[in-house]
Amino acid sequence: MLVYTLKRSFVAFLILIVVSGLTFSLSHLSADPALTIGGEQASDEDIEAIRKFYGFDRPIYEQYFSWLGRALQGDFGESYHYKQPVVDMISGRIGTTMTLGVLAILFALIVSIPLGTVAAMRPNSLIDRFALLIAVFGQALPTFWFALMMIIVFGVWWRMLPISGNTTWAHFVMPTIALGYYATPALMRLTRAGMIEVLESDYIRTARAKGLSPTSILFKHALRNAIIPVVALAAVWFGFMLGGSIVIETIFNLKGIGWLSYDALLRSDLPVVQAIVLIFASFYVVLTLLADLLNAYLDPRISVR
Amino acid sequence: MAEAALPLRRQQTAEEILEPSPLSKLRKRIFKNYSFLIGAIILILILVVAVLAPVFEALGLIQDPYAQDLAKRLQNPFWHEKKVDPDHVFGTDKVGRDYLSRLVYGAQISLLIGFSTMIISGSIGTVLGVTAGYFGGRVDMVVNFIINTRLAMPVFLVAMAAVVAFGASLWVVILVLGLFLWDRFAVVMRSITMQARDLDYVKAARALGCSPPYIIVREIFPNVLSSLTVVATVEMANAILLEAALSFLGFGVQAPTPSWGLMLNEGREYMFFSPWLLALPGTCLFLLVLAINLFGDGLRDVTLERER
Amino acid sequence: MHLKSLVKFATAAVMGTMLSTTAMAGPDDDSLIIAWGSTGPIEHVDNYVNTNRTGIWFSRMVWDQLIYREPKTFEYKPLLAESWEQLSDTVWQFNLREGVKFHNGEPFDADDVVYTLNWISNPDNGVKVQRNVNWIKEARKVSQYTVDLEMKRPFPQAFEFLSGPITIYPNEYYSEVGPDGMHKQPIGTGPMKVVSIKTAEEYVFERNPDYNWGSPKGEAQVSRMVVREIADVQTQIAELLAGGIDITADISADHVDQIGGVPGLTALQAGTMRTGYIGFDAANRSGHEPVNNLKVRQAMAHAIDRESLVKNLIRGDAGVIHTPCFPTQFGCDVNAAVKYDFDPDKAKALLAEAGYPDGFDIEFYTFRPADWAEAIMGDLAKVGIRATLTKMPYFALRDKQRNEGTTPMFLMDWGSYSMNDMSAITSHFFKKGPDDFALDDEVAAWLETGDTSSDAAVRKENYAKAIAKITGELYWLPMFNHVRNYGYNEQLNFIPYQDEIPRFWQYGWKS
Amino acid sequence: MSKDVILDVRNLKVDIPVSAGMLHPVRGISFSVARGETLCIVGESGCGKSLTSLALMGLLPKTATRTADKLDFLGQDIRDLKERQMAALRGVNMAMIFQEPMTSLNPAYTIGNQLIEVYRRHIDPGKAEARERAIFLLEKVGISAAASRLSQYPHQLSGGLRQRVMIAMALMCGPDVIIADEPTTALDVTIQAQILHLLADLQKEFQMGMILITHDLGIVARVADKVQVMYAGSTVEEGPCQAVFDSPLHPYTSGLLRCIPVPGKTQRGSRLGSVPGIVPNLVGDLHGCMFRNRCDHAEAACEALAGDATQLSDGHAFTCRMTPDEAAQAARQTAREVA
Repeated sequence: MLVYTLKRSFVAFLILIVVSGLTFSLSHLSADPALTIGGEQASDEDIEAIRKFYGFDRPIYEQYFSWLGRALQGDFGESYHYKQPVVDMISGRIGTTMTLGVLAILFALIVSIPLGTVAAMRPNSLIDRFALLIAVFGQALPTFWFALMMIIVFGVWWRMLPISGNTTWAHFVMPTIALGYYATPALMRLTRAGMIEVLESDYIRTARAKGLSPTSILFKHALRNAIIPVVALAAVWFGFMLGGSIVIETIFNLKGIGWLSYDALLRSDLPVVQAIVLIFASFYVVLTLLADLLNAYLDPRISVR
Repeated sequence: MAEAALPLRRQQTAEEILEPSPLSKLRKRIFKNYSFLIGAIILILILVVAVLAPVFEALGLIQDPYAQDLAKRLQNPFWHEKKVDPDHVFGTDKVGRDYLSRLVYGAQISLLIGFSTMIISGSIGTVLGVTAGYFGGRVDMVVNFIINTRLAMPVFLVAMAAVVAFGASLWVVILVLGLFLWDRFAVVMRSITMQARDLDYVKAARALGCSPPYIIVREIFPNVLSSLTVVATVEMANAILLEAALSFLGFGVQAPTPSWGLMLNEGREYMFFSPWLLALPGTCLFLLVLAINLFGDGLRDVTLERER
Repeated sequence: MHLKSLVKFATAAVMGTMLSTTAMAGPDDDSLIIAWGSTGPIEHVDNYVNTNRTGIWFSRMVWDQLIYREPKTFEYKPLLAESWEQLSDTVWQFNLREGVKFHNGEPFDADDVVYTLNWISNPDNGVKVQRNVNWIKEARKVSQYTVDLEMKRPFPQAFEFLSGPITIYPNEYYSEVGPDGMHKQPIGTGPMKVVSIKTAEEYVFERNPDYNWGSPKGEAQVSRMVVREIADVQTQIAELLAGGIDITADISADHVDQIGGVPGLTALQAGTMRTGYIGFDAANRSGHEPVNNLKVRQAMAHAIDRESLVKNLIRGDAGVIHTPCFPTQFGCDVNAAVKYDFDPDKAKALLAEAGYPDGFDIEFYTFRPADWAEAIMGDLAKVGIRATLTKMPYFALRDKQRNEGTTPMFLMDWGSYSMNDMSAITSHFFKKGPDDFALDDEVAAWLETGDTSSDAAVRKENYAKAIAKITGELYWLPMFNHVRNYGYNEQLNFIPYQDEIPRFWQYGWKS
Repeated sequence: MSKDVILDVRNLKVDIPVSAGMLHPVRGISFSVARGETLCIVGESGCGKSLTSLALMGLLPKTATRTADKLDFLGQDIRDLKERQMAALRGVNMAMIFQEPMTSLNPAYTIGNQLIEVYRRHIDPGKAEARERAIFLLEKVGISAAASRLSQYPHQLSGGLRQRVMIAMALMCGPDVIIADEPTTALDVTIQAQILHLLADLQKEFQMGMILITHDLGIVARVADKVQVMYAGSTVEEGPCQAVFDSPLHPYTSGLLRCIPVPGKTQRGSRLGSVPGIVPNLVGDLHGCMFRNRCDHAEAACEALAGDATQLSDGHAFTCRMTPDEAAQAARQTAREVA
């Protein structure tokens, strides 16, 4: 188990290095950062001095490794535009994004697991078809469009929910639904498929042959096994969602790191973009790692592999 | 020995008599599969509209999607109770271009993006997946690493960064999406190739000393084709949605291209007062993606036997 | 029973969190909720660190300048300085107002002015927009309420800066906390006091009760003010419609009609001195052959129907502009400019003359709403010029221009930092600075003379020459002045200004 | 009935609707099991043995319907019992052992957990007593270090051990009847006999009724009191073990016994399935003898066979158009061919 964990962690680390390298080269293709830093008034000499100071005149791999070295120590540099440490900017904003992400994935799970389970228990029933309809619609509904429609209906027409900002929990209701709904189809399909498989499995038959109560069969024996892959997928989706929060945060004016990345891209503020890409990637990598470990815990067979 | 001992007087069993021919079985499964049917019908309709758009224009059914008329901007669609311009059934956009024509040509753009992205990402993913699945071992490890690296990248953010780096245009968007959306192809192709590799006739071909490319193309590829098609539909839908989201934030296709995503971006400005400018392209996008998804779902059910 | 009380408690808790907003929109609680931020948030509210336009709006609420420029007549009036006189070509003496207090109780006197001016003029302190302050040589205290300001050279635009970007800081407080402290808790003499700051999200102000010394800026009309940074204009409108905010200044011209039709709301267009232009790569850095040809540029100038553009898209009191500056600005002589009327036939003829009877392809760049560019492209298409549009974020586009120069044609604009002097725009773009893509030595020389002479007549003469050449050579095709569109609660007493600076503290509720 | 009959089944039928029509996998089976008695059901795959056992337990798939003229368990008619009432019988009074020990245990829980839960559900919710019983039974089924095994997960055990656990689990509440559905098919040949012997021994020890569904005719010969031969969903021959083995009458039975292990000659564990031909489709209206397409003695009359059994004196019965004498003659012929 320890060896497995260590091996997986090493691969995860390697992935982050490659991701950051790719982003670094990509973002340095886009614009001359010296011009961005210099601002509107910079003269050619200023620009040249900035270039020297930041080391933009060095080969890109050298720049990357010096960036990486600092990043590993938690120093992501300074925002070109706002002239503040990137770490401060992100740490001030990541809470909003995390809150949104966690709420959204919880929403997705709360909707998809019961729905998927009920659908699996009564395949081809009305509720199964309803669940399938939700899944098919959810997959085809552009998130941002759904978000706008909610704003029109619940924000403007009915004035039920606040539209923008993060002052209270009520502010998170619409963004949570908009973002969470996006993950619901995948999670629900997986719950349903897993549940159907598990309910037809031999050990459920055994449990029934033992005369266990339906509740015990469903919750103790079936759900736990069916939920293992759902948990893994939810972890992966959580990573995706953080990335998807860019649109949602922009629409609902939640000033999280999704919005920050959007704002930074508009300003070619490379250190911020790089740091956020790395953070999103880290989340994904760490979450998949955790999901695997959690799986190993929930499903004792896995760690043996 | 057994046959001599108990000579077989074989009748056709009921099962054999009842067993329909494979083709009629397929036909039956297709027509019993409503999602496949609905998906296919919508998809074909959109496809026909997209392909015939220039013909429609020539026939005068629709207009030039680029022809602007500032004096006739933001005209109401036909169902609006206020003043309606008979020349523009769905009204006009903010520079006075015919909205219906733009919606019709928008189908071309969306399908173009979906198809091209799917072709690019499908090629990359399939090559990676099949290679990994066929050779296994180190190769598989490397490919797996590449797949995981790709999955770790926040697609949307990196795509936005790439668009900023290379400038926004239709082909940049297609290329960027194509270079990012191959992961599912690779994952699925890898596992199916692994299964196919162990099939008896593939083993036989290997034992006969056939070259790997020959085996992959002749023996393995036919096996993975149906899954490939299913993944392709999913990724096509995905690409169309992502393009829309990118265009929506202004990091996608450039004006005046009649892309539905871009139309959503433009129409959004009027969402509270002229909601159709948002609702129409949104509905088109929704229908197209829905159709592709239904088609893909149905295709999976039709080609791969349901386990239940 | 237990369950019932639990449900009650939970409901109360949920309702509590939902309703615990700080202020309500509408006139009921003597508060004003403002939304701004479509061009990005103010990440640092210190006036000398900020470069954002909304930062200017913020600074006018919190701080005061020495001089007040009357926003309608552009006349200079006393503010923190009661009177002034010119001691020499390079020295001004200011007599300061007595009895003014900063928000933290620190009294205002010459020490504050001297400290502020000397601090900002020292390049080591890193004031972001050096052009605003780099003309100051030194400030000297003469008495407790008298200050001498020495300039490095004769600088005719000095009052534009002293009445604009240069705000006076409390010397004791600022020397102690510095820019970051000022960002956390801004202290000034202005009509609004800052209660709290949530960077890029929300600023809360309250009325400064000590602002009663007869400032021409006027006292605050509401007791409490909340500014919400909302990047997305549609979200701002949603909030306006839902009653979440009272006023926004970021909407588009089309919204003005629409919001105006909503009961309880009203909307207004106010022209600004922000000047839009099409820039051409006349210096041929992009290698685009046709655009390097004057006849082609003239053809394009005649092909574009600016009147229709203004009438249909910009609207309000916007108008076509023929000068590379805004006509109210000092030196901006409309008569000096070469004017191009809308004449597609002439455009076609010019194109044929230039050797492009069938038109040509060109890349067109902008960071503004695509519909403006699209309308322009539609006009160009009518004479055979096929333009393809690339819309980029402002900073990305500017970097591309400066760095690569691969932008043969671009629609951009400039707000002149709200300064009523054409040096704020024309000199920025045609004096061989980083944003000069025409690189005309003659024009640069005229502008330099105009910028540094203290003789108004000499300035006007040189500026007129520059205007004539810029428009004659068509380095720029000036387009129109922008309009700022405001949507607000109709109960609000709203006053628009041409310099793109809403004075929010002046807006109170109709009784 | 003189003996203490636990389970009495008359004319049990199972129908399952499928796309092609109605499937009749079990078509009128009758038997009874008494305390301490072992009934062996033999037949090819797909002949309805497993569905019969599931039908008894009330564990048929949702789409399947079960009908019977009589279905008495411990003197109680269980035909119309609700699921909840059936659940109360299962595990306590009737227990079942399945074919696939590898997948029949829940991978997510320790075997201790899975053993104890059935006892706690039915007998006593206390933990300690259940644990004691589990250890006792694990030792009983021949698992060493039983106490420490309780905390192991199924994947840590071999197939043979898992099946022993399954047996222990079935015995947890001391059932009156135990149904073992091919309990050794999935196991190594060497272990098969051990498990079957274990089952037989435990059955004697605990005086349970047992229904053993198996392929291993060798073990049938050793442990069965009664034998029931099933083909295509119905009984073709039944009777006391001795009688059926000594004088098989139905051509199908003799086909099966063709390869009965002769001591010293045939290996233990020989499979059935050496009867050529395939089992017919059981969809739709069925009539006549279903074995006729594979029978050496088939005639036109077979198509009209009503399906009534020919009873012999000692409870031995078979269903064929042939008279007992003709049948015995045919069977001897088959036996000679083999020899």
